[in-house]
Amino acid sequence: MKFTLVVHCAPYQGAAADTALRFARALLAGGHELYRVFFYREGVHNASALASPPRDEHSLPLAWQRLAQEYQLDLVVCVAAALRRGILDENEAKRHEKPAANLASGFELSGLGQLSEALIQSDRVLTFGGRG
Amino acid sequence: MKFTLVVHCAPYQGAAADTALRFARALLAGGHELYRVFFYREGVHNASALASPPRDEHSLPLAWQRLAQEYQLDLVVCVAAALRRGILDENEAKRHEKPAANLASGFELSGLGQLSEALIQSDRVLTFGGRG
Amino acid sequence: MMLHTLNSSPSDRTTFQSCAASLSEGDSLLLIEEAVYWLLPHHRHELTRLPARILALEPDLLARGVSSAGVNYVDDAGFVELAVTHGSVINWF
Amino acid sequence: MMLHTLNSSPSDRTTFQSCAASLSEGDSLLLIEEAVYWLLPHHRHELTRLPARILALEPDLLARGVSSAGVNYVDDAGFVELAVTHGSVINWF
Amino acid sequence: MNAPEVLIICRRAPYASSAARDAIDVALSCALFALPVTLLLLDDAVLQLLPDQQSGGIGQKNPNAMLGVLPMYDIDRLYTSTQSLALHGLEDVRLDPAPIVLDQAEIRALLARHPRVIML
Amino acid sequence: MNAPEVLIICRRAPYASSAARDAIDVALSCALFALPVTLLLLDDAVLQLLPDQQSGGIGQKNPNAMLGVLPMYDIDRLYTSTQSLALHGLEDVRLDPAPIVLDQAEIRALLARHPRVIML
Repeated sequence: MKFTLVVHCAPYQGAAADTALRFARALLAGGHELYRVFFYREGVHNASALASPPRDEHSLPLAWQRLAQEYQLDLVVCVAAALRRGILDENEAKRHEKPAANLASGFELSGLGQLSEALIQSDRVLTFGGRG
Repeated sequence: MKFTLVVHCAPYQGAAADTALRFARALLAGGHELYRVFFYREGVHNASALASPPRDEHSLPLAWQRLAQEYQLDLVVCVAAALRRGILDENEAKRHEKPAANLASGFELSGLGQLSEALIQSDRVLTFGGRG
Repeated sequence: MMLHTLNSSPSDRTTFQSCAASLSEGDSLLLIEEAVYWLLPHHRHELTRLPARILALEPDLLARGVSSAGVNYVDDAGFVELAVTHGSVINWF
Repeated sequence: MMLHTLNSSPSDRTTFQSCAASLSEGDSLLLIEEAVYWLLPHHRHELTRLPARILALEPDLLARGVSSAGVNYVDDAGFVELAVTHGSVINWF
Repeated sequence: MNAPEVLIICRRAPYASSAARDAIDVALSCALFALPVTLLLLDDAVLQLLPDQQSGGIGQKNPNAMLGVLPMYDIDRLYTSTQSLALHGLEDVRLDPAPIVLDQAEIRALLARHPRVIML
Repeated sequence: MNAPEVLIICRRAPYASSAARDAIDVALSCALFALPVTLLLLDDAVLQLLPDQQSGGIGQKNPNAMLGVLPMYDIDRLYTSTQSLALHGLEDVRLDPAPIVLDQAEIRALLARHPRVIML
């Protein structure tokens, strides 16, 4: 079965991003297909290349990256939400004349159309969010 | 009178960071002293050098920077909270072997001791936070 | 048949009430994250009048020290299977 | 004498109740952000039994379309003055 | 593949977070993909419909104005629930744009009709 | 300048956000500055005190363990309210560490004694 997950929460903001990651791992281990993970709102911070948690804490950006490598996942970060919150790829950094990019490899900036398209293509869509 | 403001919320996460900025402007306009603004938890994203909102939206990081320039403010970002959430200065980027720094100029990474010290030095301490 | 998830604590009655009002016979409600506190003895009776089957996510129960006695619980793989076996999913938060 | 601020909507009763229970005679309660919805006619009566003086932040009232009729309100400068004239500040959110 | 009907549920007040604006953006994007979209405002989200919101003083855009233009993009189904109106006592208050008000049974039927739900 | 007494109020459940851990970090930092610290756990924060929290399955640190070591840093005043215990029906449940339980009048007196309050 084809799943799409929408992630609204940043790491540390709430448990939702952790729950989404665990759900993603479980569905892939169960032989299902993860069509897309769409990071929206504060969820864009899951794609930070600069997150540097202490060594004894797990890193959500790293965990997403590893899962994406293992299963060839499509990790899409909403570009409008990301720009507002300071998550940029090389192109956007140049276009907005910013000194650096910080989108982790394995993630891709794209528009809300990627969410709409995933709604058409997927059998199930789950939203992982929290307060605020 | 000497104020310290603690900001727990990211831009867009809630109204709290906007309220804190308006309060800071009003107290400075009223001739009071802003001893320190301490950005903690999701509030560290107020210090992003990469935030690129649309032109017709105001930018909180830019607004803090301008206020800091005008009034020589001490804008301190909790280093432990910032590292976890991917806000790094040049030093921390080097130390954690990250490809870039993204702390906006005018902000400074430092420890929670800066909050404790501000609690001693200030006449009033206000916390601006939200759900989550 | 719909799978509902709820992740907010009993201190957020508004979310609970909207979720509760949306449940139909045959639906399932999976309590995740802070919503496992609905299974504390003080709150649990409010679940009994819901028309849906009530379940909880086991790792979230364990992490929060909430007893699983008398509770239908699933692990992460079970959460996935619930999403597969119900026609759609609504996430309340 | 203490200044309390509250920023959460009436849909969050738990925060309101903790704030309300903490108010002493002579305190002031400033409603900011979503808490200005406590001044909607449906909710306003719950404020009358509080021992504190009730105020609202004007820009937040205006932004949310909540009438200021019969409400003590202050602008941002007034918020600062309240913080100055009360011995301490507690922010409920 | 048939275009599935999409239900967007928003439960947040305006300005509190970006949820109100984001819900509108998702609705517009779905409309561009010719997906039939329904917007359901529950709980604090009914507060988005209060008239006369002047957000200049807080430096933010008023999402209420955007809700009014949704019909131009063929998004003309804007719903709320009796329960949500009762939460804030708005049963007899003029709302703008005026939503279609559903009781609990109708809400359950609406959910059952929509295999794709995005919560905001 | 005298060291002001600091009151740290936390109102959040463990894991929900970083609030529970952050409150402990602020308390420890104040103790390093020789500031007298009191920690008040209200509402969902009393859930931090439930015994037997096994957080391995969600890959997170258990803030409950940290609360237990606060007395080693001279932070021995851990309070909650009767109202918060009643919210979750925990009046007769063993809590670890055991907090001092204050009624509403005592909470108001506690707030009045503390010119510095940090809310988390």
